[in-house]
Amino acid sequence: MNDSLFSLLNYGIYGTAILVILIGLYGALVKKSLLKIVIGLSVIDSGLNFLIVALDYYKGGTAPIFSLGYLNGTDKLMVDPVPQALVLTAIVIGFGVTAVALSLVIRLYRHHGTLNIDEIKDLKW
Amino acid sequence: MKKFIVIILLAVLGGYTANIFFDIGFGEPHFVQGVKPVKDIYLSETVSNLNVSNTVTAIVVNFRGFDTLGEVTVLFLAVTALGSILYKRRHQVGKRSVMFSASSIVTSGSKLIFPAIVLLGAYVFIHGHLSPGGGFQGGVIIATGFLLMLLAYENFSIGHNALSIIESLAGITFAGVGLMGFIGGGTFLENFLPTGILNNLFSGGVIPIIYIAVGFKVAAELTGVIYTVLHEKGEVNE
Amino acid sequence: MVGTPVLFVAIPLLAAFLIPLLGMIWKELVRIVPGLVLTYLLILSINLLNYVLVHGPIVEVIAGWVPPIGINLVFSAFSGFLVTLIIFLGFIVWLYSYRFKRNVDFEPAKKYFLLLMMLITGSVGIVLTGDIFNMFVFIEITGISGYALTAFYTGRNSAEASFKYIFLGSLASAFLLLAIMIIYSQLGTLNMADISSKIHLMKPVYKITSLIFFITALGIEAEIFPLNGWAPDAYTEAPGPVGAAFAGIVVKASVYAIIRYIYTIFDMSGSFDLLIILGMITLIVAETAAIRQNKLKRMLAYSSIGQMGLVFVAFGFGTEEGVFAALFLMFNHAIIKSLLFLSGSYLVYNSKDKFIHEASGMGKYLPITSFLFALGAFAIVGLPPFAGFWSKLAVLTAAADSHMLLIIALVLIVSVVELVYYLRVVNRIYFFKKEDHVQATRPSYNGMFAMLILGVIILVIGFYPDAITGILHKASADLMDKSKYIQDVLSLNQ
Amino acid sequence: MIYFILIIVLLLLMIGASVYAIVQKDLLYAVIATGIISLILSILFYLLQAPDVALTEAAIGVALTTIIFIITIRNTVRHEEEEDGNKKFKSAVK
Repeated sequence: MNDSLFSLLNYGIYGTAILVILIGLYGALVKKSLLKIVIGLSVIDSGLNFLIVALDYYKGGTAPIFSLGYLNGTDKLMVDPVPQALVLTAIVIGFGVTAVALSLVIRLYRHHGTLNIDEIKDLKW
Repeated sequence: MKKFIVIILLAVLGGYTANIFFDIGFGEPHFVQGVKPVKDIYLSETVSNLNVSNTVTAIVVNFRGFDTLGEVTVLFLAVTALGSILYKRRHQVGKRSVMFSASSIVTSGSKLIFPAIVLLGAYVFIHGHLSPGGGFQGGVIIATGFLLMLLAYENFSIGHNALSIIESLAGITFAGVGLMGFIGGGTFLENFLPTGILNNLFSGGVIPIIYIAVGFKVAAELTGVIYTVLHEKGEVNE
Repeated sequence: MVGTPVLFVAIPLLAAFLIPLLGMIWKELVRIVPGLVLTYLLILSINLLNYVLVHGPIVEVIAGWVPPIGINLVFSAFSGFLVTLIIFLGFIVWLYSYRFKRNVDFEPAKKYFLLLMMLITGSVGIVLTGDIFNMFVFIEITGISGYALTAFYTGRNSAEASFKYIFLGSLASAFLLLAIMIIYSQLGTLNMADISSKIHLMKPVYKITSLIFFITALGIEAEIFPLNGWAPDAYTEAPGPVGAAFAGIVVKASVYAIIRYIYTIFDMSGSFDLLIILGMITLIVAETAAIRQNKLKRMLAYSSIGQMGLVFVAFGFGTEEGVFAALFLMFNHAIIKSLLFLSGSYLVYNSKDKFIHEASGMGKYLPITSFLFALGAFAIVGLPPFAGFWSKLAVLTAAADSHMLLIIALVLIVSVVELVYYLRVVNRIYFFKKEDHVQATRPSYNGMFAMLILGVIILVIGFYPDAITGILHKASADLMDKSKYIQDVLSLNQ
Repeated sequence: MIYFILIIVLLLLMIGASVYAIVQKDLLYAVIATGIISLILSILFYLLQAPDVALTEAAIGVALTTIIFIITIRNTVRHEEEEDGNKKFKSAVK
């Protein structure tokens, strides 16, 4: 892969990640359905995880695993393992939060019989 | 009207953030000059000190093991929170409220695949320190196996007590191994066992032990999440 | 030394994993064990605080890796003071709710005590940790416990309040991760002391962006004005003791996080002014909202937000007197606001909507509770012989030293506003006739005991403020000395 | 070169899937679109040399998150802004 294409990837990858975050934010802020809001939050999480993992990459780097083949080889550049470890944590935490949010959606539906926030709004914002 | 305001705000925020990340750059070293990033230490210490092949595992379990303890707690709390939020006084456990009717092809196919999935999950978390994967990944894979069985069979059930016992025991193992580090080395979560030879199954000291405990815990917790949600009655209250 | 700081996190976690097993043996254990854990931690924290005040901070290393590599915990005079305060309040809340949930079944009771313990542990972790990503994990622990506790009662509004909280909480964690990654992408480290020693190498754009993201994210939990939409609903809908726990524990931990970022990590000129502006807006908006409320807990919630605004203003002076005043305010707010929530929830115990007028005439039926509520109300307004007076005086002195006359005027005006709305409630309690449809419920003995402890502390601090000022002075000196913090943590590396 | 085209195609697909997830009124399709985002994401993680994260994302994002969303939809309603008379009637009775 030559350099000019690679620099295009700079814009492509970060741009996509941030666009996905923005699309999720838009969904979470504008949509009326509770489930759609949770979907928006989950999309934000996806974009964010992509953004973080994109920070780990070094051109020509390999996965940070010292297998036997790697130890015998000559190529010694590895990608940054720290963002990967952080994203691992973030994904699992995001799943926990999503599960709790969905259980709240179920309970709100149980009480109100609708998912539309305009009909639910009993409390002032 | 609200939509336009939101779109303009998001465009400003997105443009600003994107500008920053374009500046950081993709695929090139982005740390400022004269800084020694911790990742170099992690990469060198993983092989030389811990005898673990997978650096991500070493970071997750040992260097930043405290995060993982917290993360496992988050999942544990999520299960507890789910149970507390969806609690009803007359809780009819055992009767599934959400059914997905499955044909015989699906049921017999699931029966065939299920042991393979569990085995794969176990493999992934036992070899967490050697190959990609580990406790989280293996635990999640096992949970998907149980998910498959729960979807395919209407009367497939898991003892709720058994799940919570596995969860508790795995958690106690993690925290207990951490506290044993005090005796063995003087700090919490210290790797006090001999680390063995690189790329052997029995290597890495306490790392495989903790990751296996994490695997059991994650599997039990995620199965618990699905189980709780599946048994939720979807009717509107009077 | 009798223990190490990591026990503040490890012991509750171990207990949390044990509680489901213990509950299978004897059901009462799920209520007792959290109390035992909190008692032990309270003793431990007082011991460690005594040690730290004499010998200097304890820096604990985890997994045997010295700071820039591994995670470290810092128990200094500042963080130790907050940890002791948080655990003390946690103990009080546990004591209060020991029989509060008596009528509830076993399963919810187990979950309630487990989540309450983890709420406290998460907040303690936020205060103790010396690593920004670890702080994120603890914020999530606190958050999830908070969401679940808010939705604990299966009334219809509690789930909605909790949904608002979880919505803002998710956005907060997204911003927090972004800020953490911007810092990591520049400095290659996640340790606070290490970042603090290298922050001058970062480009200003990155610094400003990450600081703004941090404040946005943490401001949601710390109830800074435009981001506190969740707080009044959550305080209103959560069980009474949980409201006290939010006001006394979660908010304190989040304020600590913001202060740590601004004082220790970022060396930005202008961030102190930002704190003052944010604090003033929060103060004005919250107090004007509080005076319009007709529900007791909502009023207390807005009052709590306003107090946090005042804390931010005091931190924004950037001087040692300012920090002292802010810490004194935090201490008083934690004690007094908890007392108000705890006693207030008995005043409107049986009413569904918790209106203020439903508490009228309770002075005759619940004499001690009403007296404690009135005590708390007078103390938080800052009437002379009570604890709140000394902290407001400290704020005024600090403002005068920094030549901020506008703030002095503002604080005085706000005190008058507070006096109006608190006196309105106290007046109703003592001089109005009880409404017929409302029934008074006597507090349980343990609840009464918990409130009495808080009341005694308010009186003691009121008549003898020196009991606490010594520790506060040391804590504020500890926060101001940034280079010592860096050196304490990074010296382990040599 | 082939990697480059693959990555660009995946990125475009991901944007498309996320727009679809937000715009689609039928929540079931929207949820499946989020599952597709996770699937693409896990391939991208693999291409970015993060196999651990790819495994986690594939298992959690594709399987578990999607299924709890689907169970929630089974428990609640399938369509956004549903104008179902029956539902309206139920809430009016209550």
